[in-house]
Amino acid sequence: MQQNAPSPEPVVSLRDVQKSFGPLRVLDGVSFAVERGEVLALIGRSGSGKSTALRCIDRFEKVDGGEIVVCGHRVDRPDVDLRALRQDVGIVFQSYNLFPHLTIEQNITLAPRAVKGLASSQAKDLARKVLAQVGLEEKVHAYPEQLSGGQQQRAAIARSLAMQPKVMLFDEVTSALDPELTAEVLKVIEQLAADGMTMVMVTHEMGFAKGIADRIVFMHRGKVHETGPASILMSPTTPELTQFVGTGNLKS
Amino acid sequence: MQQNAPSPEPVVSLRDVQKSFGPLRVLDGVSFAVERGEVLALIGRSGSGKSTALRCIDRFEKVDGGEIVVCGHRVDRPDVDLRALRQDVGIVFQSYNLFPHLTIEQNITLAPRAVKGLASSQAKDLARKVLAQVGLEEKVHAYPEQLSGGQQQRAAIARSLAMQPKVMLFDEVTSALDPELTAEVLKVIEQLAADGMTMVMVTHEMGFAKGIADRIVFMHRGKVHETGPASILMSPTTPELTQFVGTGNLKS
Amino acid sequence: MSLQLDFPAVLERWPSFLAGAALTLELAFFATVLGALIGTLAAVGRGSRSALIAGACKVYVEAIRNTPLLVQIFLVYFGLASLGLKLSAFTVAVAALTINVGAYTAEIMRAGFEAIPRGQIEAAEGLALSRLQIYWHIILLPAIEKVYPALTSQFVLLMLASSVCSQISAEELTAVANYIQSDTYRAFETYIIVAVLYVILSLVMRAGFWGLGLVLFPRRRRLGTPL
Amino acid sequence: MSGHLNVNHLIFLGQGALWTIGLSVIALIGGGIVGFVIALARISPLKSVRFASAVYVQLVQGTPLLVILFLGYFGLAAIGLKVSPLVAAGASLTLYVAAYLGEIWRGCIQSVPKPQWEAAEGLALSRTQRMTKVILPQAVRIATPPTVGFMVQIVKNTSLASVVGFVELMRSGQIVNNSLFEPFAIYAIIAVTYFAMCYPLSLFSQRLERRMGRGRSNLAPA
Amino acid sequence: DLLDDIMQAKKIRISTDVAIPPSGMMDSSMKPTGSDVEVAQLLAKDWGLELELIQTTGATRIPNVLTGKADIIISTLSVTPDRAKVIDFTKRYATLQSDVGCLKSSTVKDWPDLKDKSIGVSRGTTQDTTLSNMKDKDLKIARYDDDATMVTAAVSGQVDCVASSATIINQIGVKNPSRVFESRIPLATFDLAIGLKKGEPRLMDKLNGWINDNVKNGKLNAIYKKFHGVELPPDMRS
Ligand SMILES: Nc1ncnc2c1ncn2[C@@H]1O[C@H](COP(=O)(O)OP(=O)(O)OP(=O)(O)O)[C@@H](O)[C@H]1O
Ligand SMILES: Nc1ncnc2c1ncn2[C@@H]1O[C@H](COP(=O)(O)OP(=O)(O)OP(=O)(O)O)[C@@H](O)[C@H]1O
Ligand SMILES: [Mg+2]
Ligand SMILES: [Mg+2]
Repeated sequence: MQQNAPSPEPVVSLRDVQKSFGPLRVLDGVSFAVERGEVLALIGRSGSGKSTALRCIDRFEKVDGGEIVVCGHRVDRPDVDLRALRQDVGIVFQSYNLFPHLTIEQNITLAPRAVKGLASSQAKDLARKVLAQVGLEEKVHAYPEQLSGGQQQRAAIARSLAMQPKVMLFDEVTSALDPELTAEVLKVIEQLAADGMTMVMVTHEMGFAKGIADRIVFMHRGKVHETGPASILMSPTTPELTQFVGTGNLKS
Repeated sequence: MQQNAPSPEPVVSLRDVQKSFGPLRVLDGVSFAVERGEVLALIGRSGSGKSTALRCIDRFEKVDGGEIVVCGHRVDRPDVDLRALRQDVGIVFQSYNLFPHLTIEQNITLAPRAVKGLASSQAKDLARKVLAQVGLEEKVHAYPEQLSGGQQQRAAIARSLAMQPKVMLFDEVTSALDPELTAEVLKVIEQLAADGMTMVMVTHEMGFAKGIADRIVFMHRGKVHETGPASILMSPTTPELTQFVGTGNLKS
Repeated sequence: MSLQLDFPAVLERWPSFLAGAALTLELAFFATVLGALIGTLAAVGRGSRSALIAGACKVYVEAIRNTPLLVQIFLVYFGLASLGLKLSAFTVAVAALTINVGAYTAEIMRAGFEAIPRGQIEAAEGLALSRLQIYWHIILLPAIEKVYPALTSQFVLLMLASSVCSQISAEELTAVANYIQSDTYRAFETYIIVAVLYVILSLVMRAGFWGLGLVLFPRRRRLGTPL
Repeated sequence: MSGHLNVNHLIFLGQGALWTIGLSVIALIGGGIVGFVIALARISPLKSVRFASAVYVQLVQGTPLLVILFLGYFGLAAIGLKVSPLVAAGASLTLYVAAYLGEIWRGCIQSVPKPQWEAAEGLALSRTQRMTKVILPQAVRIATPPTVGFMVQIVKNTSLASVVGFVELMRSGQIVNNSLFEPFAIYAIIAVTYFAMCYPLSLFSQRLERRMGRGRSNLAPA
Repeated sequence: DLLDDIMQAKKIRISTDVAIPPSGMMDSSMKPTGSDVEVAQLLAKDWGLELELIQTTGATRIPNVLTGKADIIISTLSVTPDRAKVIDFTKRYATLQSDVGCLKSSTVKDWPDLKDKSIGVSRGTTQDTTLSNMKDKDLKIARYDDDATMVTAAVSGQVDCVASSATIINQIGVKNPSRVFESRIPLATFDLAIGLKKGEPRLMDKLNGWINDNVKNGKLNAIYKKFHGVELPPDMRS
């Protein structure tokens, strides 16, 4: 894990972000920033707004107020260049969302070819490279349904990596997997962190958050309730985080 | 937890049970017994045949060979009285399978009325009683989708309880829930155990298995690989169980 | 434009149009109710463990779905008469429409049955409910709810298709149109009015089904999910 | 007005059956192309386009095909467009089929799970690229069985083209019956002929459905 | 002007329903024939034109000429004032005697006997209109889309009376010897005329002239007799 000195310009920054679904206020003044090379873990109980915050960063949701800047893109503005933004941001969901009609290789090469105009051979080399990163070289020509859940999730990560994003977002990428498969996916993410990738991850895996995150953001009812280094999980200062970590421990 | 002295007649007993799906041998000579008031935890990695074993007990699967006796019913025989068997056995699945078009009360009263011929008012009293057992009195008139996952799972347990079964089967009832919700469901099951209910549960929650089970059955590739009191989880004797407990710990 | 349209000359026959529209609705109503019944039975029958019942239901569904309604109507109308059975045009029309829409309903309902998650049925089995009780309490209503839009459309289509009943002397909307247009030779005006009336009828039917849905699916009503 | 069913009658019926097939093919191709446009219009990001296409679908689906054919054939002529019966029937059937296929296909496109759309969006694909490379290939698989199923309806519905002067299978049967007055025999022959044309399609659609392992119902004007 | 157009094209397009025997029908080799078809053929021959028969259904006979898809209609059009508001009629080229026909075995003699009997009729024909206007007689009318369906209904036993031309009434017994129908109550005599779009006086004159000639030379009468079995009324046979 690299602890870069905070650069003046964070890769991702949210300032006072507001977001409601109908009458339900889901984000209520959320602010945090992620520096280059930093790994940030978003934790909090179900419904606290973690996924929504993550989705706002890649503009899958439009915010109602506040400011979001990602790699220099003003994401809160209506005129943001979505395709440019998404070339800089990679996102991976809980449900892997590989394209079932394409092989793993085609899944990976699709965007580099269609968006960046890479030649077929270049794109294939790239696919092999990112698949090696996630330990799936031998599955280039398989279809998603031929892979286990953990392998599919790793392939989805590889697909994102192929766009060479400046920051990666992960939304509970292991929660559909059983312990053994979880382990293989977490190993891949650990490696990415070691390689210096900037990452924001929503996770339920407290042990993993402790081990890998440079900083923890604990959300509660649409607000950032506590934030700090991983050590706050050992010595929570608010009763909410205490309770959250407490119940989390049940899953031991 | 009550440790009844083993009675001569176990509530559930499997002897040399064989079950294949096509060419795949899923249960390969499984034997175990559950005494009255005992809590048995079935553990093992994914695909080892835990769910299949559980489903054979309630005859959701027909076995190919061996003998299963449940509360005196010869489940392996083709002429077993299915409806009588299922009045003695309650089963709860990972996906709660509440009936979405019925309120919680209707979900619970349906079987007592339709099967046991209870009058509407009696059935409603019963519903209130079992809902109190799982701490959901205030949700009688809600529809399932208005409940959180944990509440739905508790309602499903209440629905089974309303049939006053002699033994309850649980198949990973918490694995679709997040830690906090898991805790509420486990509390309900703990209470059932304390009340002396005979139970067989498939679970991934090692901590819980340790805490509540009188006996552990570790399955591996369709066979009972190790069996013994909860303490075998601390000091596994076979390499398979050692490895299984090891990876399970990742989820800490 | 080489054609002068004179709507008043045709519209002054509005009582006939109204009577025709009323009969069309009436035909659609009876055929819908009976067809839903027969269709549901046939759908259940197709899942029967008896090969004979399942086969008979399949033959019924396939024979009807693969031949035009008009042919079916003629066969029933003239066939019954040749056998000496003289039924009113209305009865024959309702019977033929019922047989027709029943086959389509059977297919739709079957899809609805199949869309009920396996787990729901297992949960019910685990509660010791009998096969019949499971169908009645667990499968039927949710299945209907799942395919309700398809059923609605099918019954609206049935109403539109009932226009061929004019051929066997049922005085429904198209029959009225044919009469008026040959009596006045004002075909355009007549057919335009009839088209508008059919659109109105189909909207009326959709509204009716929407209202029925509110009654049938109390959960939808309470939770405000759109039908 | 003479005699019994003879070879000439059968040939006449055969010609009618050929017209039925020809009209069906025209309706399917025309309706397929326009229906595709309608399907896209129904999910357009522009509200006005969505609304207009929804109105179109509602109007067409609320009107009997017979009336559409009539208004199409003579309506075009009335506004001064001279068209052959083939063009008029083709155009009317196209409009009709497009409304139904458009709706079927819209449903199929929308039934591609939302996360797939989002995943494609997250990879910076443009709207067109998302459609052509990710959504449509999946939608086509879903759409094939109901589309084949709907073809059965097209085949049967071409019988109404007799109103604009086509002597297709149904009309040829009526004409033959008018000179023989053997309704039972003749309509039975017609029923069997339609069945022979439609059942293989139904069977094919069912097989496709089964292979995809999901039960989908297809809408069906009678 | 339509007449010039026709002459220039050397072709006349005549709208005819071939599903209303014996005026329009198919012979056993499935060629159009019938009294109206022969009248059309005669007209085309006399004028030295090629004939294009526009085969229509009952509902589309009129729209075909209104929208210029056919030049004239020869298809058992009876002349009524309502219809004359929409198209122009020539002089009559034939007449149509309509009767109420009943099963030979029935006792029907006059209108009161028709109570509780359903009467088959072709929808929208002048017979239909005439019966429909007899509101005081309390008749049960079953309307079919064309003559053929009506005859089929009578043959198969769906109705025991029909209102139609004598030719068609006689036809029923030929098709089913166990159900012989005969004319019992005379209904009315209608004039049949050629129909054309309004505002074509030159074509109208020429058609009227042609009808006059052919009434005089007996050709129209011959065609009529050949298909209907009876002659035109005396005042049309000079
Ligand atoms: N598209 C939407 N429309 C309406 N409400 C929504 C929508 N998306 C999320 N919500 C609601 O917003 C709240 C926050 O949701 P969010 O998914 O951000 O929570 P979360 O912290 O990710 O929870 P979890 O751990 O369960 O994933 C929840 O109450 C959810 O029901
Ligand atoms: N109905 C079925 N048809 C075919 N194969 C089946 C069926 N049900 C289960 N299997 C197979 O049997 C094996 C054992 O399945 P089972 O569900 O009993 O495992 P499990 O121990 O419960 O695993 P998990 O922890 O993933 O639930 C698996 O390989 C599974 O794919
Ligand atoms: Mg979330
Ligand atoms: Mg399992």
